[in-house]
Amino acid sequence: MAVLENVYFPKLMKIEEITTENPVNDLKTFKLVFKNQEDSKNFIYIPGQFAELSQIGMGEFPIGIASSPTEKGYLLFTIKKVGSVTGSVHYSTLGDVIGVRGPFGNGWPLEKMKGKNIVIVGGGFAFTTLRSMIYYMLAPENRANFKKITVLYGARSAGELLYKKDLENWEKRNDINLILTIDKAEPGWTKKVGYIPAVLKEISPNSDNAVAIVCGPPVMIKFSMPVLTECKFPDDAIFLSLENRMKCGIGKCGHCSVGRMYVCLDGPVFSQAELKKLPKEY
Amino acid sequence: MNPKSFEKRELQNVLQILAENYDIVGPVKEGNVLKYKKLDKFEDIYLDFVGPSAIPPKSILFPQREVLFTYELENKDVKLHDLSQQKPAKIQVIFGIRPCDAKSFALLKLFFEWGKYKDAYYLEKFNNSIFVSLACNNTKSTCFCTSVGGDPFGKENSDLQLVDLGKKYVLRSFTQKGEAVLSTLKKYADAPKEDLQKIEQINNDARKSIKTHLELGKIHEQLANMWDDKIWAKFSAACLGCGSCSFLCPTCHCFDVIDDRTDERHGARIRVWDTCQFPIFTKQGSGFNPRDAKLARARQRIFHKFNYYPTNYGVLGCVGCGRCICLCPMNSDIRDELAKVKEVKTATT
Amino acid sequence: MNKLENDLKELGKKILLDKTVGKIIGYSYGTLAGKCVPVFIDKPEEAGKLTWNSFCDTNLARYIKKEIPKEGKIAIIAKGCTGRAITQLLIEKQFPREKLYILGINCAGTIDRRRIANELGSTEILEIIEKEDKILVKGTGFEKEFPRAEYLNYLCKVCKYPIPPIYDVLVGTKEPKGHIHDKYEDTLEFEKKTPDEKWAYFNETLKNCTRCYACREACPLCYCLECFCDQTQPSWFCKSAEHSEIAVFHLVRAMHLAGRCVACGDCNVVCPMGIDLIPITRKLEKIVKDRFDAEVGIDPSKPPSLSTFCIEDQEEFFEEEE
Amino acid sequence: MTTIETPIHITNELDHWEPKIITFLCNWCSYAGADLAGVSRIQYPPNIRIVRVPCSGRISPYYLLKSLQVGWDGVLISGCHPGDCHYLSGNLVARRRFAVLKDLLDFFGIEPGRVNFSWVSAAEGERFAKIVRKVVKKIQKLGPIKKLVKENPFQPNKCEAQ
Repeated sequence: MAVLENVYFPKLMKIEEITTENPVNDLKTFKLVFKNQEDSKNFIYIPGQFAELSQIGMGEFPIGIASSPTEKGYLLFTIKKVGSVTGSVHYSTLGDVIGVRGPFGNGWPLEKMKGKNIVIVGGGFAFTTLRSMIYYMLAPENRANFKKITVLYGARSAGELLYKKDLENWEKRNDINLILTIDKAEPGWTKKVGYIPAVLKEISPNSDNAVAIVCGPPVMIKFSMPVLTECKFPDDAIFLSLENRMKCGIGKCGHCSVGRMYVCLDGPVFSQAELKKLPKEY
Repeated sequence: MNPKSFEKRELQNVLQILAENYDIVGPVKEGNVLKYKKLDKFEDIYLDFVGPSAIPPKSILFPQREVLFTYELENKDVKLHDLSQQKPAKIQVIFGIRPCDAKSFALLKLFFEWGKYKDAYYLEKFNNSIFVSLACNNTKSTCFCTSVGGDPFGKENSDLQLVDLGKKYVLRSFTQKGEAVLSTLKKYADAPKEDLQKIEQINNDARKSIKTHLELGKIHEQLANMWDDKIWAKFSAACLGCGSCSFLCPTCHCFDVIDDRTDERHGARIRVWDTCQFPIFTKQGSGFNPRDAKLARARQRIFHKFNYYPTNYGVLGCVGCGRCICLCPMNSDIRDELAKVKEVKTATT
Repeated sequence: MNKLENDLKELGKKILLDKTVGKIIGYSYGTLAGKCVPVFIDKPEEAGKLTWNSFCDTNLARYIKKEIPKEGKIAIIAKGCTGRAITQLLIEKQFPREKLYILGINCAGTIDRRRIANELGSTEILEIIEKEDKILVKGTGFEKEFPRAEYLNYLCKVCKYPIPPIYDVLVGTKEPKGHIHDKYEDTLEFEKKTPDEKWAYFNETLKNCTRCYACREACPLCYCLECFCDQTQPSWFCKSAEHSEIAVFHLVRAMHLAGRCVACGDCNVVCPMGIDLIPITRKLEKIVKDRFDAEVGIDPSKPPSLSTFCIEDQEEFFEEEE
Repeated sequence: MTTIETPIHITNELDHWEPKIITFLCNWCSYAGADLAGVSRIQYPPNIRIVRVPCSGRISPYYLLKSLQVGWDGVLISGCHPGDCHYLSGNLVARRRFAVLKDLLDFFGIEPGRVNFSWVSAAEGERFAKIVRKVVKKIQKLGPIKKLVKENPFQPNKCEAQ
C-alpha cells in the first residue's frame, strides 16, 4: 500500500507584504507566497474556503482565505490579534515563514449562485471571505455568470472597514452596488450610518432570483436573518459561514462538530435551511 | 491453517518465535493499571485479566501524545521533518486485546479514513498491525458487548484469536495475515477436535454470563427526537466533567493539535487526546462556547456514539466494553442511561 | 449505621416538605457494588433515595457553587471533611452562608474500596455488605471479609474532625471519636528518601496519569473559572501527558491548594487510574501545620494561610552570605 | 511573549559544563543591589541571567517551574528584606509562598539547592555578589538539571505506548 499523504503537514509560505487594516492595529492583512512553486499549483481554492495557518512553534489556527482564486501567485489572510498564536503572527515581519494547510471547507456555493442576483451582507472583520467572493465575481472571466451584485458592508467605525483600497475601486464601478455603513456618525463620513440589520431593512433587497450570503458577528446574523426572511428570501437561498472552534480542519479532531456534521468538512458554509435542521451548537 | 494449541508455559516461547518477524505489543501491569505496551521482556505479559484493560489498546495506534512533525527554526527559515513517512521496520502484533477492543480498532479505522481526508498516522499503523484477540472466558458485570453486536469470542476484526483452555492456549486464525503468523508456529501441534469443541462450550458460557441485555434497536432514530429531553440534565447532574469516560473509551478519537516547544528553536507539533467532556473543548476564540452546559456535553457523548456514528457510518460507536462504567469516578452508567433513553420512547409513543 | 440513614431520610423529607430547603445534595446508591454517588433531591417523596454508609466518600461541597439557588436554601449532607471544605469556601466568600442548610453527620470514616479491589486482583466485586466492624465482599464464587477499621481510607484513619465545624443540624450523636494524635509518621517516613528516590517514586506513580483532571474536578476547593492548565494567554504549560508536564501539573495543583486543602482525599478516591495522591495531601497538611500553625477549614475567622503572613514566619531556607 | 526561553548553553572546546541560573530580582532592592555590585566592579560568576520583576510578590511558581522545565540549571530569587518592601508586605506574602514551593519541590525530589531565595537590599552589592558565588558553587556541584526537564521531541513518540 502506498504511503498516505500526511494531511497534518503544512506547506511553507513567506510573508511578502503586511497591511495594517485598522487604526487600533489589531487587524493585519498578510500577503503570502509559497516557498515552493509546486505547492502553489496544488493550492486550488474557491471563495469561502479556509486554511490552517501555522506559526511554527506557537500553534495553528483556521482562517478564511481573503484573496480570490483569480488573484494568482499569492494568498491573502486578514488576521485579528486574539490569542497567543495570532498575536505572535502579528509580530512577524516580512520574509518570515508561515505554514499553511488547505484549502479546507466547502466555500461559498458558486454553482447555486450562478445566474442569480447576489446580495452580500457582511459585518466587521468577517468580511474576509466575502472580499474573496466579490473579487471573484468581479473578475472579467466570471462577471457574466452573476447578475446584479449588491454588497452591504458595515463596521463599528470608518477605520474598522477592511480593504479600503478595494472598497474604493468597487465604488467606482457600475456593475456592483456597494453600500457601506458604520454604527455611529463620524466627521467626514458621507455614507450610511446605522446597524446592518436596519440598513438592510432600508434597502430591502429584491429576493427574485437572488441568493444572499451573510457573514458577520452573531448579533448581526441574529437580527439580519428576519429581515432577509421579510424580504422573502427562502431559507435555501440564504448562506452563512459558521465559526466553531476548529483544530485540524479535516474533520478528524472533533472540536467543530455540530450534530453529525463537522463545520470544517461539511461547512463552514451552510444554507439557512440546513442550519435549521442542525442542533443549536454553533 | 488449523488452529494450534500449546501449553501455557510455552507462551513465552511462542512470543519469542513471533518476535523474529514482528514487534510484539501486549498487556502489562504498571502499578495497578493494565495497559498495552511494546514488550521487551516477554515475562511481563499479563493475560489473566477479566474484562477490558484500564487503558484501552487504542493508545498503540492512537497514542495519547503523538508527534506529527518536528521543526527547527533557523533565523527566518523553518525546517519541518515529517514523521508519518517513516515506516516501522517490522509489522507489529498486538497481542491479547479483547474482542471488543479489536472491534474498536475497526471503528476507528472507519472514522479515520472517512471523508475526503485520510489520517495517515492511524491508518499506517493500522495497516502494519496484526490483531490477536484474547477471547473472554469470564466477563465482568459491566460488559455488554452482546447488546451492541459483539461477542466475548467475537472473530470479526481479529486476525487471530487466543483462547484460554485452562492448562493450554489455542491460537486460531481468521485472516490471511493471521495465517501468515500461524505458519511461523509450525513446530506446535494442531489443536485436537475436543479442544475446538471445548471452545464452543466456553463461548456459550461466556455469552450467557453477560447479564446486561439492551434492546438498542434503532436507537439513533429515537435519539433524534430527544435533543431537548429532560434526561440529559439528570445524567449529568453528578458528572465531574473529567475526561475519563472518553479518554479511556476505545472508540473516542477527538484530539487537540498543539505545538510543544523544547527550546526557542526546536519543538514538535503534537496531537494529544482531547475530549468533548471538557468545557473548553468547544470554547471559541471570542469566548463564546456553544456547548457550555454540562447536560449538553453528556448529550454529546451519547449522541456521538448512538446517533452520529450510526447516521454517518452505519454502525454503533460503542463496543460495550464497559470501561466508562468502571472508571467513572461518579459511577455514571452508560447501560443505565441507554435503558432510560429506551424508556423515554415508550413514554412518548 | 442504619439508624443514621433512617434519621437522614426522615429529616430530608421533613425539610423538603416544610420548604426549609428546595433541594438536598446527598448520597445515593450507584450501579456498582460499594459505590455511592451524589444525588440531588428536590421532591419529598424521593428523600427515601438518600443513603449514608461507609462508601459515601465523595466530598459534596464541590457541587454547592453550581447548585446554589437564587431564592431559598439548599441542603447538603456534610461529614467532617465536607464541613471543612464548606468552611473554607465560606472563608473564601464563594457563597453566602444563609443560602446553605448544613446537615452535619458524624462520620465514622469511609472504606478504601480501591485497596479491597486491588487485593482481590482481577476478580470482580459484585456485592459489598457492611456489617458492624466488617466489610463482606462477594463475587463470583467467593466471599471475603475485611476488617472495617483496617480498610478505612488512610485520611479517615488520621481524621480528627468527623463532625463538620459548622452545621445547622447534626444527625447522629455528637460523641467524639477517640483522640488522635497525628504525628505525620507517613510523611516523615517518606521524607527519609533521597531526592532521587523521591523523584523516582513520583515518576513511577504519576506515569499512569492521563490528565483527565478528575482530581481537579472533584476537589471542592478547585473552583477557578479557568484552570492554569487550560489557560492559553499565556500558555505556561503544555497539556500533553509527558512526564515533566504531569509532574508540573501535580506540583502546581498542590501549590494552589496549599493552605486551602482540607484533606478530604477526594482527589485520590476519584482518580480513574488509581494514582495515590495521599502523600501530597499529607505533605500539604504538614507544611501548613508546621510552618503556619494552621488547620484548614476549622476556624471561619482565619484567612487562608497563603493570603496572609506573620513577621515571624520561618525563613531558614533563605540564603545568607558565607 | 510571556514565556521563559531555554538557556543557551555555551560550551567551550573542553566541553566544560557551566550552570545557567535564572535570577528574578525585585525592582526596588535586589535589582538595585545587583546594579551596585556592577558599578562597584565587584566580581561575581557570569552564570546568572537577571529578570527584573516589580516585587518578589510578583513571582509566580510558574516562573520557577517553567524555568526548570526548559532546562535552566537553577533559580535564584531575591527581594527586599522583610519590612523594606516597597509595597509594604509583598515580600512577606511571597515568603510564605516560597516556603511552600520549596517544601514541595524537596518533597517531589528536586534537589535542594536548585531553587534559592535571598534578601538583598539596594545597598548590598557585596552581599549580592557573595550570594551569587555561593549559589553558583552549589549548583555546579549538583550538575546539569535532569529532573523536570521536558523530553526532547527529536526522539519522537517516546511516550507513545501508554
